[in-house]
Amino acid sequence: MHSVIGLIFGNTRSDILQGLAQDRPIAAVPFGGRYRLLDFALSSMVNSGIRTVGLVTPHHYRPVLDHLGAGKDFSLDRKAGGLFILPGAIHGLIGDKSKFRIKDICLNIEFLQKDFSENVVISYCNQVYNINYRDALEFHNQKQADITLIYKETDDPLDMSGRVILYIGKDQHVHKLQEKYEDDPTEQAQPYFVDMLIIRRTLLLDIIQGYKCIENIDLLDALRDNLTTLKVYGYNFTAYIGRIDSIKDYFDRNMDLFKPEIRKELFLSRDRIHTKIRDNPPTKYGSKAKVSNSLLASGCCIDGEVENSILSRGVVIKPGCMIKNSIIMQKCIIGKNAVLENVILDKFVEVNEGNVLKGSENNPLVLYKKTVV
Amino acid sequence: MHSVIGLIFGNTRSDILQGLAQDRPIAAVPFGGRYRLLDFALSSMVNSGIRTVGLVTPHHYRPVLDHLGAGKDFSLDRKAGGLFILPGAIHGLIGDKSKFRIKDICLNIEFLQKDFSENVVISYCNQVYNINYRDALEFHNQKQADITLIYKETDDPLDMSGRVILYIGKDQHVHKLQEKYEDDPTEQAQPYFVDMLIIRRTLLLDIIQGYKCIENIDLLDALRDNLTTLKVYGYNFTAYIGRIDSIKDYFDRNMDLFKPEIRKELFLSRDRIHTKIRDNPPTKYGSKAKVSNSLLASGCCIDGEVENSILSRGVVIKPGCMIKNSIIMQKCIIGKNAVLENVILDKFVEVNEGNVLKGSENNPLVLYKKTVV
Amino acid sequence: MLKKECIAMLLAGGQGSRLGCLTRNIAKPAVSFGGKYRIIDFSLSNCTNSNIDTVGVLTQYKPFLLNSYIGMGSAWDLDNTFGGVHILPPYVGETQGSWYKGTANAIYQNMDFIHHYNPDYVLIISGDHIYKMDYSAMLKFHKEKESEVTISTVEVAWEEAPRLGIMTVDENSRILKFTEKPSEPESKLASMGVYIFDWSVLKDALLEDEGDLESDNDFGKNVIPRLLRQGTKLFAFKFQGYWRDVGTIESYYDANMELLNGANSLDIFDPEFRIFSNEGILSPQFVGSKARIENSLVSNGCTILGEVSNSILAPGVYVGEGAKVKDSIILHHTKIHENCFVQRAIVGENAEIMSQSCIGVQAKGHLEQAGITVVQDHQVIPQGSVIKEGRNVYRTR
Amino acid sequence: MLKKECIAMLLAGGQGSRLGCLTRNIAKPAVSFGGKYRIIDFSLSNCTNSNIDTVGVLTQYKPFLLNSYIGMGSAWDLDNTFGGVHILPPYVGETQGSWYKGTANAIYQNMDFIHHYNPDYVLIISGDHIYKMDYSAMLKFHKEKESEVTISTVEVAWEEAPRLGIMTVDENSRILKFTEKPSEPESKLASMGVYIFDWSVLKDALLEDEGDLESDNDFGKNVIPRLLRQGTKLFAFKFQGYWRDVGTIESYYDANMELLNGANSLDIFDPEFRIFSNEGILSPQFVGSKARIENSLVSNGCTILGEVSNSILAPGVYVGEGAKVKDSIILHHTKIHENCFVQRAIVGENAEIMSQSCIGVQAKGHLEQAGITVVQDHQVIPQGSVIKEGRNVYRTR
Repeated sequence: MHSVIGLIFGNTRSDILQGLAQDRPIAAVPFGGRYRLLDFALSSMVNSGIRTVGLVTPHHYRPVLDHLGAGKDFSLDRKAGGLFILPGAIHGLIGDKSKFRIKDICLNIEFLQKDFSENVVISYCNQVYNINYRDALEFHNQKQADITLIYKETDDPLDMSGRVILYIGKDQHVHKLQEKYEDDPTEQAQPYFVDMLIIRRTLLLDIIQGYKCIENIDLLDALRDNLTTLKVYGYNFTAYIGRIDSIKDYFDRNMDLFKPEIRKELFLSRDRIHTKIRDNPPTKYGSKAKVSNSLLASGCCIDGEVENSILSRGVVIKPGCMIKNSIIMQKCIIGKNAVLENVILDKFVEVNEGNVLKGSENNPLVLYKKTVV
Repeated sequence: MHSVIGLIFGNTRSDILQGLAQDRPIAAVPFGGRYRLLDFALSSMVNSGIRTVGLVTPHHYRPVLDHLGAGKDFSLDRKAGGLFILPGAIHGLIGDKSKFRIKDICLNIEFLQKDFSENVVISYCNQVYNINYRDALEFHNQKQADITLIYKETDDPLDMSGRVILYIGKDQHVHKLQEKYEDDPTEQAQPYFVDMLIIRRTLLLDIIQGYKCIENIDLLDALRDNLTTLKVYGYNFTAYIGRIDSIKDYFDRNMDLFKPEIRKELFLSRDRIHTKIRDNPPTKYGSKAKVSNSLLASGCCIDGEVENSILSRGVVIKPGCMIKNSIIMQKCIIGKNAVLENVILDKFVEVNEGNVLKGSENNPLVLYKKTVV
Repeated sequence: MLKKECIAMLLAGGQGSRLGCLTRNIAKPAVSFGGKYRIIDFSLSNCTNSNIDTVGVLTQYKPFLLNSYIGMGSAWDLDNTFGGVHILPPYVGETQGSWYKGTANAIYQNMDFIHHYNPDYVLIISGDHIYKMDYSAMLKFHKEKESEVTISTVEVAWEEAPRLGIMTVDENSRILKFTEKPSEPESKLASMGVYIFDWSVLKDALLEDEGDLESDNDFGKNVIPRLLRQGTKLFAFKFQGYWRDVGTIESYYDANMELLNGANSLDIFDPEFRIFSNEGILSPQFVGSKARIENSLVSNGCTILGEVSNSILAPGVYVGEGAKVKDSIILHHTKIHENCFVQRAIVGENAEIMSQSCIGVQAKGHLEQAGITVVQDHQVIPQGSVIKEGRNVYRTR
Repeated sequence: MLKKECIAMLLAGGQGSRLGCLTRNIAKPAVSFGGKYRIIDFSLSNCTNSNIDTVGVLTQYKPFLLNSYIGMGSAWDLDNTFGGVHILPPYVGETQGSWYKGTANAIYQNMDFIHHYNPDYVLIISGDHIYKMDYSAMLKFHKEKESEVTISTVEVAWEEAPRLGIMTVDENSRILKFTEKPSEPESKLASMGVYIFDWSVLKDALLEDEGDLESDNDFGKNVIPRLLRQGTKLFAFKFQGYWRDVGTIESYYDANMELLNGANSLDIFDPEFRIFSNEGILSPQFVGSKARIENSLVSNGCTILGEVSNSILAPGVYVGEGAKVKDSIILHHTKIHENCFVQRAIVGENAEIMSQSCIGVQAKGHLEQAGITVVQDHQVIPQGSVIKEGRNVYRTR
């Protein structure tokens, strides 16, 4: 597996997550009580035996660096290979939907040039999953493919909105890529690209050379231009891939963790999702604690009621609280008798005694970092 | 010593070093065969027992990260404290001479707020030295100073150009700061500030709060404003402090390493200058090698003549070469019978067979990264 | 040559046989404590919090888990370029190998290690006590008193004294008398097994002790009393705070339970004196919709579907639906299946209690180990088993 | 439970007594080689380059330097969350401790460790050979041949054969006969001491060997011949490339010198098969204005003021003005002062040769160890000393 390196695009800043992605790139958005979104993309690569990973980071890179360090927690602090932080270009448009900008790779072309490996696995990081690329790489090698695009199949139009649809012929050959628009109804299952692909390293270098003069072009556009001359294949994944494209998605993907089969696939499989390890004591449940159907990180002190909620490390829930359907990030303090429902609290939020905060399931209430209410 | 944290400003991009600081911040400029300028500031802090260091980095941060990793080689990969990379603000003016911009600290104020320590040692990183702050910290504590400015005394006007002169009264109290201009002759030794200071952490936080709305103000300016109300002391260092403010400085400070007493102070003292360790084989001297008065890193292959020169790791000198008074950075290849004199070659330069490159002592010839001549 | 002011030697060699089946497969310092910790975390974190950056760890009993756990000490911020944590097993020299006999002999065999760092002072600690201590305060006391050997002491209850090293001191804290395990203790001032020696004094004392063929080579039994007889300046440093020897099943159980009762106990939540540990990667804990947890400590990676009260759960523990865990300590990765009932029990690591079992059922008559039931690590208890309180469940080989 | 396909067990326990005073204070695998390396770097780097990420290192002779040097294996990129490098010293079990007897006994005592990873294959290597090898090619051969035990072999000169394990194979590479140190060797095919076993086969073989009271518990002497007799499928993998056993002063000296002569030797400059090592922090080497260095390898931190030819200098070596070092190997941090003359010598670590001394002066008559002079580590040679060639200089205690 050492003939493969990884490349993760973590640099898009995004307005889709309201305040959650304001001071941090999407890669660094906290998820599931103790992870950040990046952990899923990075762990999947590491667990597939990839030992050299480049991470394209944005200008707001401190949260990412703080989380990764030298990659020690991901076994990526290595003399040969390891984790490379690749600063992306500064982009003007926050709302830009492009994911794999050639300009960003171009700035860091040495990372690709210095290596000896055959293939590059490229992934974006707004999705939650725990997959192993070994089989897909084997497929890629057997087909002697130039590019292998990873796809899933579904007939759920929600899953497909904004996705790229693949038209796949016999032998898994991809002959057309097409954007899926939201108002484009479908009645049958269609294969859609899940923002992960395998590409020959030298081909990627050629594409960058050829397209580097064009402002802001996406790798996928370059690929579409050359679809007839390249050997492009599709590989079908059946794994859970939870995409986060809106605050509603963010809330729902967190709530997905209460489904046993999804929790099992993400957290209890043979391959573990790595994350930064921070030393915290165990979580303390007081005599008035009443917790059900919830995920809690360590270091919390729980004295109230918690239901269908996700608590990050160091959260304090005082007696008399009622927390329901909420996501509470690290070190929030919820005062006595406070009531929270359908709420997302970013780090270090304090809710004073007796206050009531309620959002709706379709529109959860979001409180920004360090808010005191 | 755990009640002290460090803060290093490494973010100024500079045009003073011609091409050497073009793609890298001054902190990452290679020096002395195996170091980068940052190593001196950072090692001095680590050797003084400081275990939490914030490094203000510029947008061009890849060379810095590549060098530091998680700070492992500096014993700074720690659970409590450790190395924090602090992205600085994006500055428009490359030529700006400001060193300790309050805006840069302001962006990273959490670093200072989260800590429990009493004092902060602040340093800039365009100087080469190997010092221990313990005595200065002891002095600072004994005086119950708000701020201690580190100074040296000299009557050499070259050393003082562009420096800030301290007017020191009895008891080492500083009562005036004044810029030293180049055309300002002096006849007696004057104490000048060496861009290192110790400041109470809470005071620093107060200053930042007070001045944060002013664009681009320097900490030293803020200090000057409040000199009468603060307890500001001066502490005299006698150590070698080699400043690099021009390409001539850069060349001369490298050549200083051939003075035994300076080499001894920098490299053979009880406190070591740490740097990233890269595995290289020993340097191989062929049967035609003739090397004198030179510093060589490991992994070189030497078959020609080298005199008064500094060679970084992996440099290849083919037979018949004559290298004199030159600084050759990593992985340069010098072809047969080439002649180099008063030359600085950045990384990966290749000089073809028989070519002759000569600069002058006062104006060394600089070849940029990856040049082939 | 560089030198260190003070280095620590951590005695982690003992089996701790009074902990019964908890230490059949691992050394006592590696035994799980307080949910996510292992006993040695406390001594190592104390070193970190005292700015002691060089620690020799002397191991010889089943050291694999302990050695892997400690590694280079990076989990405790103790990995340094010069210094750091070093595991010191017994070894073969030019002639032949010899096992560590007493505590003093273990240090004697590693005098080369100490000499390498050539410190002014040597701190000797053991890896099997639960306490938070800033050793630098003790070192300061040692220097101020111009002491040659300083012993850290704690006041214990009269009934505990006969199990410990007890000393009598004068008004200046100088030690007048030291008796290991006195049948009739003269005071309640007990040694914590924490010593600071001037390195020169230690060196001579170890050489002399080694020459004494009658000696058991133990600090408390031999070295300290001999130094006292010889007029060496020994002082007692009075430690204020929580300290527990967890050498027996009962004391181990009690010290764990004290973590649940806040007062007078160890504050594991204190951000300024953190207890570090070497954690694996685990998901957040999941609490099911029928679960009920009260007055308990629960670690990462646990899945709780049943009821848990007054209990401490280590990382990765599973409690099935309908199961009840009460007043118990469940160690790493142990599974308790549906409808089990577990009371006043210590269940070892990676054990599995199949459904419908009852552990710690009330029994009559004399109860061993205060009625605490212990299940050995990796033990599988078959479905529907009934185990009476005070029993030990382990494999015979 | 996770499992590994193949783990390595690295035998690093021997004293290597034929290396004389080079191994009086450190184990052979920790001896300096080729300037900046230590002998064990080659085996550990081979593991890294073969994607083997779990290595048990068995040590028992003076292991302190070796253990500190290896640490968690991070210098060789071998530190992993699951796997990594583990030092395995002898230990005390429930009954009593036992030292490692033969090579097979050392593995036997750590069967628990292997069982923990439950691999399909176990690679057994030793820490005292100089070679670059991709073990994954050997593993592929093992699987293709459906072999149960595969021994890596190399062709040696006839005169070397009587010191080694020699085998006879059929046209399909199956081993027909194996003789340890045959007085009259039947072939030039020698064992490199590198074995791949099916774990199930190894387990049974070790248990059986342990039951045999006559056995020396050695792979070459006992285990392999017994397996052959029992009809187990043993195959010989033919290794192409440079391999040296550096078990004697002469072979150690020659292997070092071969690094200077390029052809047929080890390429330490190859970027695709790097030899890693655990380096300290040292400055670049300084070459003085009167210095002269030719055909030599010089490491970081050296200061060369005199003349050096055909020599290998480890990190931190000092050669004073007017000193001449010729055909010699100078180990870590050794100082050779003004006007010394050192020829055909191996000078141990941290030694100091005071000025005006001559080491390796021509002598008449029979020369010990091919005329190579050896100075022990930490030895100080007084000013003006004259030491004849072939002598060993060491302290008696």
